Amino acid sequence: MPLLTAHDVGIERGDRRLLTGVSLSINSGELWQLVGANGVGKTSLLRALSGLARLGVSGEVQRHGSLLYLGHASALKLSLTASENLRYHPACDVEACAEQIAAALAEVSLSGLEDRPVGTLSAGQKRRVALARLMLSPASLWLLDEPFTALDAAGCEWLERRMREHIAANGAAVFTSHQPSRFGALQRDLDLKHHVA
Amino acid sequence: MPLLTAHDVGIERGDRRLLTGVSLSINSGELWQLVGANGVGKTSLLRALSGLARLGVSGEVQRHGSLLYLGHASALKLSLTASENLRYHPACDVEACAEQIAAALAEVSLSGLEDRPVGTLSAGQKRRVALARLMLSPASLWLLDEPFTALDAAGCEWLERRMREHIAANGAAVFTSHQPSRFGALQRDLDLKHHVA
Amino acid sequence: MSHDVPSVSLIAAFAGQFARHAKALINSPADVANPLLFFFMVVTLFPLGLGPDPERLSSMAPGILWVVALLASLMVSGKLFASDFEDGSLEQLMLSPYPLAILALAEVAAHWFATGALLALIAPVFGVMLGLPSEGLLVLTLSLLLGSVCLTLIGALGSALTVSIRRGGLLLSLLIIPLNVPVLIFGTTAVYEAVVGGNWVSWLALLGGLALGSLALLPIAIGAALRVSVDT
Amino acid sequence: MSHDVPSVSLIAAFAGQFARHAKALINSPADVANPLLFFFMVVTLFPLGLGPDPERLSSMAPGILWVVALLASLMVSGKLFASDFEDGSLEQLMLSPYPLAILALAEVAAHWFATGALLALIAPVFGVMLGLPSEGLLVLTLSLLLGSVCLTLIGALGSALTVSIRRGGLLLSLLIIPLNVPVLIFGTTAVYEAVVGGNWVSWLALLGGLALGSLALLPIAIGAALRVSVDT
Amino acid sequence: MWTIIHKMGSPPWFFRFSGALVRWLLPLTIALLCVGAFWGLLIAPPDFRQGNSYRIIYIHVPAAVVALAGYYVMAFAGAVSLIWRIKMADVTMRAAAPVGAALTAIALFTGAIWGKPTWGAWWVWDARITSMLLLFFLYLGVVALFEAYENKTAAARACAVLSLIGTVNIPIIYKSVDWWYSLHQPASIKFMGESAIDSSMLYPLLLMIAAFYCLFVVAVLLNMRAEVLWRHRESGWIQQLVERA
Ligand code: HEM
Ligand SMILES: Nc1ncnc2c1ncn2[C@@H]1O[C@H](COP(=O)(O)OP(=O)(O)OP(=O)(O)O)[C@@H](O)[C@H]1O
Ligand SMILES: Nc1ncnc2c1ncn2[C@@H]1O[C@H](COP(=O)(O)OP(=O)(O)OP(=O)(O)O)[C@@H](O)[C@H]1O
Ligand SMILES: [Mg+2]
Ligand SMILES: [Mg+2]
Repeated sequence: MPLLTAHDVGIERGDRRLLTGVSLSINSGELWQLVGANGVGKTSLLRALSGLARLGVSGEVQRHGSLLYLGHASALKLSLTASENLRYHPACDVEACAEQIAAALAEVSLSGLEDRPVGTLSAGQKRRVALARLMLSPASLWLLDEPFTALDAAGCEWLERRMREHIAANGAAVFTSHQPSRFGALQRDLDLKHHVA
Repeated sequence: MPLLTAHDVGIERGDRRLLTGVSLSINSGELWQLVGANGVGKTSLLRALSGLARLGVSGEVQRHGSLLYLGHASALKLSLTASENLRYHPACDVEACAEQIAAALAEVSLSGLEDRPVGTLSAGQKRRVALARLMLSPASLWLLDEPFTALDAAGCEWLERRMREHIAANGAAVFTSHQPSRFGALQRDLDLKHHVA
Repeated sequence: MSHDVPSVSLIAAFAGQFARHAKALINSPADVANPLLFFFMVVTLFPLGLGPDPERLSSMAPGILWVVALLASLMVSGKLFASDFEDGSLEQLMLSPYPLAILALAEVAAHWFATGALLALIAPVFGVMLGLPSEGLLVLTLSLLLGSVCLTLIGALGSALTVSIRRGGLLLSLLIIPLNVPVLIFGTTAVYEAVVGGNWVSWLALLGGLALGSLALLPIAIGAALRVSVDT
Repeated sequence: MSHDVPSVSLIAAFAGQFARHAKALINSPADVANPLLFFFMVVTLFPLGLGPDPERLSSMAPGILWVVALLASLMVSGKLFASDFEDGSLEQLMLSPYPLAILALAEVAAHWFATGALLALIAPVFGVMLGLPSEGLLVLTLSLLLGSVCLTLIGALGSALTVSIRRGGLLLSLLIIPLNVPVLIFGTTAVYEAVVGGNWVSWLALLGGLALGSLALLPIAIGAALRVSVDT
Repeated sequence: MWTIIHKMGSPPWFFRFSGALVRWLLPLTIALLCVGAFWGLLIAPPDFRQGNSYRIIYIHVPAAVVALAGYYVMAFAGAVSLIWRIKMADVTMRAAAPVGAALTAIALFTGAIWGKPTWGAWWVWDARITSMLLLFFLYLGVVALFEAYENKTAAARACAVLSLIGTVNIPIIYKSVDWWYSLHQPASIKFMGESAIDSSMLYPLLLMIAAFYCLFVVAVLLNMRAEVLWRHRESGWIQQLVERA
């Protein structure tokens, strides 16, 4: 059974039709990139797939299984530390004990910064805290909106590796990015220019 | 005379020394990229060069001539339209008349969206509005913090072209980016890893 | 939303959310002290504005204290969800497998502890400052304790409705204040009655009824409002 | 900062900044109506809290109206620079070749027009509702007109000082309220004196003096505070 | 019942139906208003205490009564829209709010005008007046919330939630304000007591109330038709209408 199916989805924002006739079915082990120019509707589509956007979305979207959505806004409280942010994150289903969180933060090379308020971290460090959730969430479907932004080369490599692992472990992911394709034959593109209304 | 000189600049944030011994002199016609991993201090250095940060900055920075700084926060009022935002921007020294603004917005491919509140634009479209200031400002020195973020391929190309033009017209620019170098021999890198305290 | 069985029980989710917000609120002692100081300072404005006549002040004390409590709640609860909306936490809340109403209630509860409950406990001090007769002090605390439950929940609803609106700040007061009027009336009347030795119990009972009703109805409304706010 | 000659005159820069903020404030009729409605609603709370006795209300009217005006300014001016700080406009302001004090003053002036001045003009309506004798109405408007200049400037200073502090909202009231006390006292006294037929002119003159003093001193303080806030 | 509700939900059907209704109702409203006003203002005898100033009740009371009823219409529409997701219910709610707010404003304004000669004050914190003021705020809240949202579907949802909570609250607000008032002061003047009103004054008043009810319905329907036209300005059936016209 696919993790997510969308049938003939159309998206409308502010009285203007953006996209029509988007159908897709995401199976475990698949990696999809949403491709398109600025403003074509990648973020809007991702939100429709996640179920966050319903008003103005026509067609049918069905989700089977849990999902993890990371949007432009990274759901970090600037006055909490990195580990506190991960500890209480509602998307973080595991009763995340301190060790797991420390391990996740070490994975994203933030050891030593766990106990600093997130507000004092640099742009890339903040993004890494948000991405540490990829280590903690049991969700099988990831929806990631421009996850590579603000990361340096090492960070991008880490993320690429992590996504490959997830796919290999029968997960699935949909992501957007303006950077050149990283995953070669592993990824499938959905070019939204074919669906512009 | 150089547009900006920095002599033995050191940066300290929250009781921690980040960088030491940064000296540089930026002449017109030069293009500098600040290179370094996440958290090394690129944004902090750029703010020190611009004069926004003074506390915790040691050494000497001298600026000659006007500058334009575009940071992570893009100084857009979400409830105003794109043209209103540009119209009243204090960095925008020209008595920007409507035509110039319309032309600038057309340059960044936003014709037709001039009169929509900026809050309803996509991430890349917002960034384009911010970048439209590059068309309006008479400043000779640009300080740009990750200007390529959120732009699609066409947008990146436009920005590259615009920066080349600026350099060719005897301007100068310092920018940060995690993406591979775009300007070949034209640009000079300042790798901050040599200055980590 | 997601069809798997949540791996944490509902109560644990509530508790986690509660703890998270309590932590975020009480990150520094200043955050706890601030609403109290606000209350204190606004209370001191009244003798300055109305003249220092002790008798007059004491007769107005219940009204003043309650109006100020209402305003303090307006300033504080009205922004309950603002930062959650801006930083994207609300989206994550919405995608979690637990009912939004429960999670929102946890947040409101944490908030109530850090502001409403605390304020009720400290209010007698301000009552004494305004010359409220000592018979009224206990009832003042009790009425604020019950009343602030309603005030916080109503404030949260207002916040949920206006959080996605730019410049929603004052619109908020328009939405909230009329709904708060019964709370204000029952609360002040209870204190007045206690001062004159009347039947304050029934007024407190009314206030308790309002609090229970709000607890039953408002979390659902808050959940619905949040869902709309995220989806715009 | 930058050493070239500004290509726009100081006055044009002031006017531009003023226009920008006036525009951002008054984006829709609702934006103008909201502060007035807020004032109106809070005024309504007092009779509900203190009881409807017309005589008592009328004797307290100047105090109530002034305290509410102060609170309204606290809620509104206190956030004067918040959005500018968050969206990065403040950085741009700082880098512009004009004195920060002038640009900040332009912003405060736009703000004052949209809230303080409007509120002063509409205040007599609320005065009538509270039964303020008609001799007091004109002086109420005049005192609020002068006083709101101070209130707005002081609010702006508080906003500039706290804008970079997370959860600075209530800390703000702590800073602002004590500074506002003289304004409150002069303002209410002027209205009381007018009602009893006393010498209100000298109180208004004092208020005018305060307003002029604030206009001269506070913009510089605001500029300095903004500079510190951006550099954190 | 279901079929009617669903038919009501179909814009073309509504447009035709409301057109016919307005065609009948509008003349009726005008007639009622004329007769009522003529009777009330010219024929009915002057009050023995208040002279002619009492005649303002022929506007004041109908406006107040209909404004109150209007809130329930609006809130009911909100409930229907929230539960059954019927688009026309949104439209009804949105159309009713400003009309109700306007009627409330009229009641407040005429009341204030009336208050000056009768009590010597423009405004008194009487229980009913205070509740009316709060009702005005509740209406304004719905109107302002609707205007504040850019996305009108979202606006309708939010307003529906608000007006539902408001509905639960209105009786509580009324009761509490009543208690507040009676507790604080046995009225020095009997403001709006059950003064037995003479039938020669009552009949025109009843006529005016009926007229205001009709006026409310007509105003809401016209408001709704404008909204429907705007929302469906690009759809086929409107184009047909335009061609036929
Ligand atoms: C701004 C001020 C006022 C407001 C908001 C107001 C409000 C109302 C309302 C809501 C009603 C209808 C209530 C109902 O039928 O359930 C009403 C009825 C009435 N009002 Fe007023 N009123 C105001 C001022 C006055 C004044 C100054 C007078 C005259 C002395 C007055 C006399 C009446 C009378 C005689 C009725 C009909 C009484 C009845 O049906 O029981 N009102 N008013
Ligand atoms: N208040 C503070 N206290 C302690 N450290 C701080 C504070 N503010 C910033 N830092 C640290 O300063 C360093 C530099 O931050 P800066 O934003 O300049 O990095 P950057 O090079 O721009 O990184 P990025 O590529 O992620 O944007 C970071 O490691 C950050 O954690
Ligand atoms: N409220 C609105 N009214 C009108 N148009 C809107 C509204 N909100 C968004 N849009 C438009 O919807 C389009 C899609 O936006 P979206 O954020 O999905 O784009 P995107 O593909 O993610 O772009 P980017 O690459 O820049 O992130 C944009 O053109 C935007 O202008
Ligand atoms: Mg996007
Ligand atoms: Mg940076």
